[in-house]
Amino acid sequence: MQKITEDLARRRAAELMRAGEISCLLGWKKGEFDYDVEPTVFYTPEEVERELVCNVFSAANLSKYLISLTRKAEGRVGILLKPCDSFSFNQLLTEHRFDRERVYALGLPCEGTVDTFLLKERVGEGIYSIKIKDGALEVETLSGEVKEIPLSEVYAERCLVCKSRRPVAYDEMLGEVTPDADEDRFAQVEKLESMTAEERYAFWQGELSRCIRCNACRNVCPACSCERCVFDNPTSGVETKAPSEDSFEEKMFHIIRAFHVAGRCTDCGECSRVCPERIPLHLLNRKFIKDINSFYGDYTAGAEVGSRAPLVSYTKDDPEPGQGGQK
Amino acid sequence: MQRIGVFVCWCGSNIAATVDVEAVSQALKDEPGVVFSTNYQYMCSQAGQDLIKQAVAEHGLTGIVICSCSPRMHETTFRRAAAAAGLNPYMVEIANIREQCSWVHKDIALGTQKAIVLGRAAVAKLHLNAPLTPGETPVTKRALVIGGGIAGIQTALDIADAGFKVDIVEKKPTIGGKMSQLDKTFPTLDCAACILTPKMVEAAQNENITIYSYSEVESVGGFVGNFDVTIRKKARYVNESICTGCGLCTEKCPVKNVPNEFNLGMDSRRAVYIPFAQAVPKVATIDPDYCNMLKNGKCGVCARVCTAGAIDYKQTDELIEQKYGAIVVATGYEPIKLDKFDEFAYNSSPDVITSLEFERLTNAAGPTSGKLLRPSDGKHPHRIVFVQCVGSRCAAAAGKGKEYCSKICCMYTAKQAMLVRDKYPDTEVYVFYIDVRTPGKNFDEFYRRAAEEYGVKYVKGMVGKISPQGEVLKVQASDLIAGRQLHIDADLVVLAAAIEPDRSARPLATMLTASMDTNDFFTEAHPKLRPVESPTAGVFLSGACQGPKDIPETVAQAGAAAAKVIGLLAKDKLTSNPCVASVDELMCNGCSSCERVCPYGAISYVNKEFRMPDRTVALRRVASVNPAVCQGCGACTVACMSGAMDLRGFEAKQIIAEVDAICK
Amino acid sequence: MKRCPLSRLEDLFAALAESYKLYIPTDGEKGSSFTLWSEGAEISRRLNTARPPKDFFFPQSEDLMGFKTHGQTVELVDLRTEKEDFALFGVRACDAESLNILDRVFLSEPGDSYYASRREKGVIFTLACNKPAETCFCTAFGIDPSRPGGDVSCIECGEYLYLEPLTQKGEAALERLSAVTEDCDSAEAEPQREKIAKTVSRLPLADLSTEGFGEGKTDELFSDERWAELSRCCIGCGSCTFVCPTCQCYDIKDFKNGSGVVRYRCWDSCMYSDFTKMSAGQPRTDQTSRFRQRFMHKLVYFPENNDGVFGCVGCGRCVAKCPVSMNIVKVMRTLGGKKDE
Amino acid sequence: MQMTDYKPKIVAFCCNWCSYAGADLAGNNRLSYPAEVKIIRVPCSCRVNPTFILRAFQRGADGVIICGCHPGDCHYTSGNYFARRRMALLFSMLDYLGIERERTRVEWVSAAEGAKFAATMNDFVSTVAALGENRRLEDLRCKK
Repeated sequence: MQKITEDLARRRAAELMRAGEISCLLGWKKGEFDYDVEPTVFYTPEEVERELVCNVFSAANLSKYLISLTRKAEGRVGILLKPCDSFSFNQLLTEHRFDRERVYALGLPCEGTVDTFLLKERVGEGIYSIKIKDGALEVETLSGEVKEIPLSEVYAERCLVCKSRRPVAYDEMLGEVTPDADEDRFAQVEKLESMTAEERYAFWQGELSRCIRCNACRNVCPACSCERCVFDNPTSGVETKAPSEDSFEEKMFHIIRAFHVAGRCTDCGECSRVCPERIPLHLLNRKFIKDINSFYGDYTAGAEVGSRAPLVSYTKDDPEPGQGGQK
Repeated sequence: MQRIGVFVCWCGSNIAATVDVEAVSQALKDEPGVVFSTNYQYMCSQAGQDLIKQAVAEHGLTGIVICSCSPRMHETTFRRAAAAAGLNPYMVEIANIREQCSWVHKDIALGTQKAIVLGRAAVAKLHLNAPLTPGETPVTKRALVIGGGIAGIQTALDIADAGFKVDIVEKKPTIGGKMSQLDKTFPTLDCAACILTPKMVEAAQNENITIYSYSEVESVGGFVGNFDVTIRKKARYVNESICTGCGLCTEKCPVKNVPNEFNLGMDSRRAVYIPFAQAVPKVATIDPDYCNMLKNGKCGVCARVCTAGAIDYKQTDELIEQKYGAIVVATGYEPIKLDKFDEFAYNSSPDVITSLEFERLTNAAGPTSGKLLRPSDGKHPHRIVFVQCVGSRCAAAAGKGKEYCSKICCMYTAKQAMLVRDKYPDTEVYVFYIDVRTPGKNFDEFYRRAAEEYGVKYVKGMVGKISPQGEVLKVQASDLIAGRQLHIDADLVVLAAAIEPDRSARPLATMLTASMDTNDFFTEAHPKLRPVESPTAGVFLSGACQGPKDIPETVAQAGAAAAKVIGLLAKDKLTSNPCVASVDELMCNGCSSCERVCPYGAISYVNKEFRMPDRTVALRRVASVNPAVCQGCGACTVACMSGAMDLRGFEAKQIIAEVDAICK
Repeated sequence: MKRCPLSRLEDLFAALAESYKLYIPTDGEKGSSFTLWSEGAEISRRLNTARPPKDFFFPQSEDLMGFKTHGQTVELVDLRTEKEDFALFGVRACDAESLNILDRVFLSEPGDSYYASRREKGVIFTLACNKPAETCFCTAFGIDPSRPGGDVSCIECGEYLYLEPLTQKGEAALERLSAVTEDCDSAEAEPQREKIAKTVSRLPLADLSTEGFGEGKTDELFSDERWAELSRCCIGCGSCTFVCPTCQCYDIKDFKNGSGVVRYRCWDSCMYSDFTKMSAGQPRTDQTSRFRQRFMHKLVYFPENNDGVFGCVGCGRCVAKCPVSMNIVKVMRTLGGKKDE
Repeated sequence: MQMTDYKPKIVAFCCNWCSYAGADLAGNNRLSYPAEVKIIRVPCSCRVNPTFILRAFQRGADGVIICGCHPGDCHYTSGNYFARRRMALLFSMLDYLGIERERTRVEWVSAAEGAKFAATMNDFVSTVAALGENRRLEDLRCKK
């Protein structure tokens, strides 16, 4: 199945490039290891045919690259969009971050991507090679052992609770749309909500105190597309660079970051994927999504282009602050 | 680095009694940048202001902090004093140590400590102040009045009298509005036409006034002093400049059964018509919904009879673009639809009518030539029941009607009842009311005359049900004072229907970015202090579009709106509040968040080429604030993620400095 | 050389903890980290900690000094926090070597007293890597994972942990462990070292070499056009920098706390757009030049100024953590030569 | 458990048109409230950036209150509606992070409600005082 999509993607993208429809393609290629799949820009059809990788390791959301690439590249930019990435794509369009006319989007079906940290934990030692089979990964370890790992055990959390596998933006769909995940997206948030304030504080203190302020979450986030982030701007009054001894600055950073993307975050989960300390940052964003849904009615950022985000909108009978959504 | 002077005011004993002013001025001396600190009995006095001037000169101050009463009290005073001393007036910060300190804290130690903290916050903010200069924009010396009723006409006449050009846009074929449909007016009982039509003629003849009748506002752009308005002049299929208003066409037109809206459908007109004899402009209009020529190309009678050759079946809508400095909204009101009031049988009996219909029935130019006859059989009614508050003062839970009082009904009902009794003494007249509200000059006297001299039977209580039975209307009502049910067989029932804003007001408000209340009345900039201005700069309100009102009030507001417009147009340039939003284009993402929260439409977007940090050039979409329109609320500053949007005078870093100083 | 039965590891830790604040790598749900040893604490099963032991000597942020204002006067406040003697157990060969690299930066004149004092107080027990990972490439920098450095070099072999002091500090530390250790022949651990050598030779990155880098390569590599391609998808975050055991760049900032200023330093990353920003702007204005700076520094500038020593120890953290798989291995493969070429 | 001499630090953001005037009215009517309350004047409640609130807590504030015109009465027509949404979400997030929810509050105070202003401040100060010092969002560097 995945192999079919990859072949199709290689063929179509190369065709489009040869026909001059697109000047380059945002896609993925293999890095150093089998699980190490990196985002890249292809400029020739030969590269595409040889190197394009569309599989369970093609995890990176490519949509944000469109901002800089459409500014630089000639002609139309091709992009491969997983369903969840297509929401980011729309959200960026809503915010006028690139010109739709300059982009040709190839939609990809997706059944989930692998969390490589989970995979490595599951394997327990160095990985020599990986073969992707139907529903499982065949892993050869450095010690020469071969282990079969079911994909369901190493799918990323964001994929298990994926909001929709129905792509919302593409010029052309490669393959069939896959059925939606059925796990509750807000279960983890609800679990935290049910704790006492002390327990929640302890939980977040434990998580956020590991933050090293590498900014990977911010820099990878398609909603964090500011020309210049307030945290990098000495005149903003909130510029910070490092975690302080008592971790206030990380709290500030993560609260403000979550607030800035509130109503704009599509829950793509990239923030948590890239966190070198594995802080579940998506739980902050998802809390805002859950609150927005319950306070102001269901809203999915990026579901449609041009929709009015909840924080730039209001009704006269919105709930009062501090009352948990009670009007 | 700023050189800051601190002036602590005693306000006599108002401050000095609970705040140790000497300690405050001493403590603030140690704040960074403070080079001079003193205290004085009355800083707002001339002597106090002189002290400021002197200190500025002596110490080379770049900014001053006044610890005194509320800035709402004397900010302007001290800004002027600063300007007189050669400082930019915005290099002044005020620490409110009276209303928010000495008057509310009784402990001297605590009060003094808080005053010091507030002073520190002001110093911290002042460090980040920048001199601000009010912006200037030119003013187009022409006003637009939307709506040609008495409100619009009066506003236009007053503006024109001051020597400014003014255009009236009226959606109907004639100006005159609701007042032209009225018979007599309370409390003087002079005839509405007699006082209105001269004004209509005056408007038509005033060379400063242009009337666009049968026209509507299509779009509004721009801002105060510089509105760009497109007016759609609907095709009336008659050349206005040629038509003499002789009326021949309206007599010869073969289509005779068109409901006459001027008489509220109680009689008919032709497909080509002039609404009423004194219409302005007195020009015929062809109704395209009924005209055979326009519908199927067969007829052409009017063109044949028109000796002036004014008929033009090929006429099309015309778009007129015009620039205005000010816009007055005078869109007026309409009686509400009574569909939901089945209990009053309005839809089932022709003899249940609204008060406005009653006006037409008693008007000499009305369908009955002024004779009071029942619509059903043309007989003279001998018992008339007036019902007040039909749809006014309804509980929100009722799901129909309006919660507000329509204000004019008590008086016009008294008028109508009185006139019936005067003209037809044999007629029995009942008025059912919740309360009779008569606040106005000579109003209560008028009502009492109706009840006492003219024998109108006022009954406190509501009509529960009206059932048509044969020739009579069975009125079932309660008399709350006598505490009994009444059953009256009436010949005619008149309902004082609530009034609501004209339906054209809502889309217009959107075009003007003017705000409305939940009832679609335009909101005023301040209910007490700026009652004739909309919050949107340059947009003014005249008449019932802002709330129910009678003719004298409407005319008064019309004049007030005109005075505001004249005040605006008299200026060659507008100076605007410099504390407005400003955008750092290098940081702007062009995401539109700010535009979406701006209540004034002050933000637009432009595509601009930028040299990026990596020395490439990129075309980027960035926000642009119109400082003449921005009112400085700051909603955009928080909507902006990148912090590109800031508010002058209340910049993020200034507020943060205050926070820091307070939490120290 | 000494040895201690693996079954008595707990006793060894207890003995160490008597004289030092002892930190050992322990496993958490989200990765491993050096944590303060307490009774019953188990040593990590993972190869290495998520963050290098660099933090113990050069913490992510540390207060340098403070200024307090009193009226119109300013008082200088010493905010230095002195550390007690501490021991790190289980430091891998790569990370141990990274400290030598940091020493070159912080201990060369004028020395950094904050770093120096911590270095002085800390004793490092290294541990040979019995099970290296696919991301390991320390051998490319001449590091032998079976013979780690530090103050005391340890290796697990069979039923024993073998401990060899490499410094005076190490010898002093070992002396305190006499109750749980015994003398042994240094050849006893050899079989394990051979085993490690064999595993290492089979590692996917075993062929990586520093050929083509080092002193004198500035001109040739700086203007190489392939930097643009290499850095194309770099998102400019600092995760590579902040997990790197050898990155040593920092920024000094003032925190105004209302009553004065806390002057602190914190890690900085050459990947950041505001790195070494000056009044005239940033010296490196695009991500490509920032990316190039990072790797040129490790592979060319650092050796040029440090007797040919490279600024990388091949721990593989950046390889594992980069959100978009841009890393030094890719750079070395693209711009350098392979061992066998 | 509450120290008798403990005085919480309270930052109150007041919109210029309603709440700041309401505070002035409280002053005019000599309605007292604790001196721990320090007011920052902003044009509208919609000017209050969540950053300001976090900044206040960082710097040692124990409670932050935002006062604006009543919904529907905003001088700028819609500012407080936006503020209401922003603060509802922000406060919910702070609660989610385990920050005591009583430390933050939004109150609508009109220019005529001097008494309400004073009562609100009295109540808020005693609520925050009962919670004690803010330890969960402070920056220890502020105490150095």
